[in-house]
Amino acid sequence: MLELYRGALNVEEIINKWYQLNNKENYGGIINFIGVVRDENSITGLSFDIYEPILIKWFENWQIKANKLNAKVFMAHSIGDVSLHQSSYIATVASPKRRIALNLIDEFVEDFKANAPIWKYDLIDKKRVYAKDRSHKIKGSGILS
Amino acid sequence: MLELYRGALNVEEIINKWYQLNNKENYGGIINFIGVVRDENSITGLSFDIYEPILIKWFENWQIKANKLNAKVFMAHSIGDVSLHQSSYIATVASPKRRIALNLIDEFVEDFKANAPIWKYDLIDKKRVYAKDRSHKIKGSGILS
Amino acid sequence: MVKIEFLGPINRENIEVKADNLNDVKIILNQDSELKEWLNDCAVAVNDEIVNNLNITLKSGDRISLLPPVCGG
Amino acid sequence: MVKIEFLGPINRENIEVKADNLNDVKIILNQDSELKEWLNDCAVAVNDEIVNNLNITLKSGDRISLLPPVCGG
Repeated sequence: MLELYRGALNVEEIINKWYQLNNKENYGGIINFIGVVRDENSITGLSFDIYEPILIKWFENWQIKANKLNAKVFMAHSIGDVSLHQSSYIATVASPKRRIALNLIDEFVEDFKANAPIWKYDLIDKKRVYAKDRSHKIKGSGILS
Repeated sequence: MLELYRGALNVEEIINKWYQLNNKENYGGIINFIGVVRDENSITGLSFDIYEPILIKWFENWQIKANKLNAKVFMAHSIGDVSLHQSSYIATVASPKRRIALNLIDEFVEDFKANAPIWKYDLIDKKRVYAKDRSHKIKGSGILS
Repeated sequence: MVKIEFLGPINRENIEVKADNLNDVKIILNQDSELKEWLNDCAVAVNDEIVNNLNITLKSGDRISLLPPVCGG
Repeated sequence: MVKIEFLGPINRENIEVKADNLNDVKIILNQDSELKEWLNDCAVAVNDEIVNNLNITLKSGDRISLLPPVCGG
């Protein structure tokens, strides 16, 4: 399940909804990663652009990979502005086995950071400043240069 | 924070309470591991004994270890009987950094499984059957044999 | 004609160009000095599939997307 | 006298024995054939600190705990 929201995520609602789905399906280990906007670098928040068609494909490939391990992945992300101390990102994995859940959450979050087509901007003086220094080139970048 | 409850955990309440604590403290990555009782081996549930004095020391050592990384650990566990599809165990880490949070949840949950003084019983025909096959000898076991 | 879209912070309107393959696209985009700075950092998708080399034949109506460095979460 | 407690599934009442060190405890517990079966699998704590060897002097009132294999979660 991939859910995109305008603005900050309602963490309680999303986490609890997914937990209700997962505990009934006999998963033994459920892990939530919650990303929260930190107060740093004098920002007033973050802002996000998402290219949905490629994000959806990226996520579907992950769901196939998880299903082969009898597991599931879930993700929620914000579009647009998110204030300090609010959440912009939740990733959840559910698996019958603890060890598989721990491996999957790590790989899923790291691959998300490296390859999901989402662009981050710092909000400074009400302007969006592309967070270039913290951004990662997608695999295969540079073929047109 | 270490919380022990008689019977199943109220997952929503615990997760949401800890999330409220953590997002205000400028943690960027918060990870919850939720352990749920699976319907398997014809059990009607699980049951737990805990030896609190050593569990508290084990947990305090982990809190010191996490603090050195500017992180925090939280844990909730059930004492006594927990039915199928209910939660008996929640571990949470909060860290400014994603990578540290992912490492910590893995190490914390694995060390918990290996060394926390908690004993598990299958509930079968209303009897408690020690889950010996799934249990792990604590480091240093056997010195009296 | 193929459509080229510039995603995220590149902040440019889509354009339509005549190109038979990705190498043609490369030549066209390198003529724009402002765009040229982005090319080394951008991944490329054809009809929403990310591609890893230039040996891709294009047909009219294909959609090429440039994806600058990402940072979700 | 020192107190010995049997945790979790060992399911035995605490006992008090006379012992100057952990080796004395070892000799005493090995005399009970039912307990003997647990000893290879059990960790040992003295006053709630897990110990890794028998070179521990005991004083009157010390509390020794036997911890069988664990499985939290």
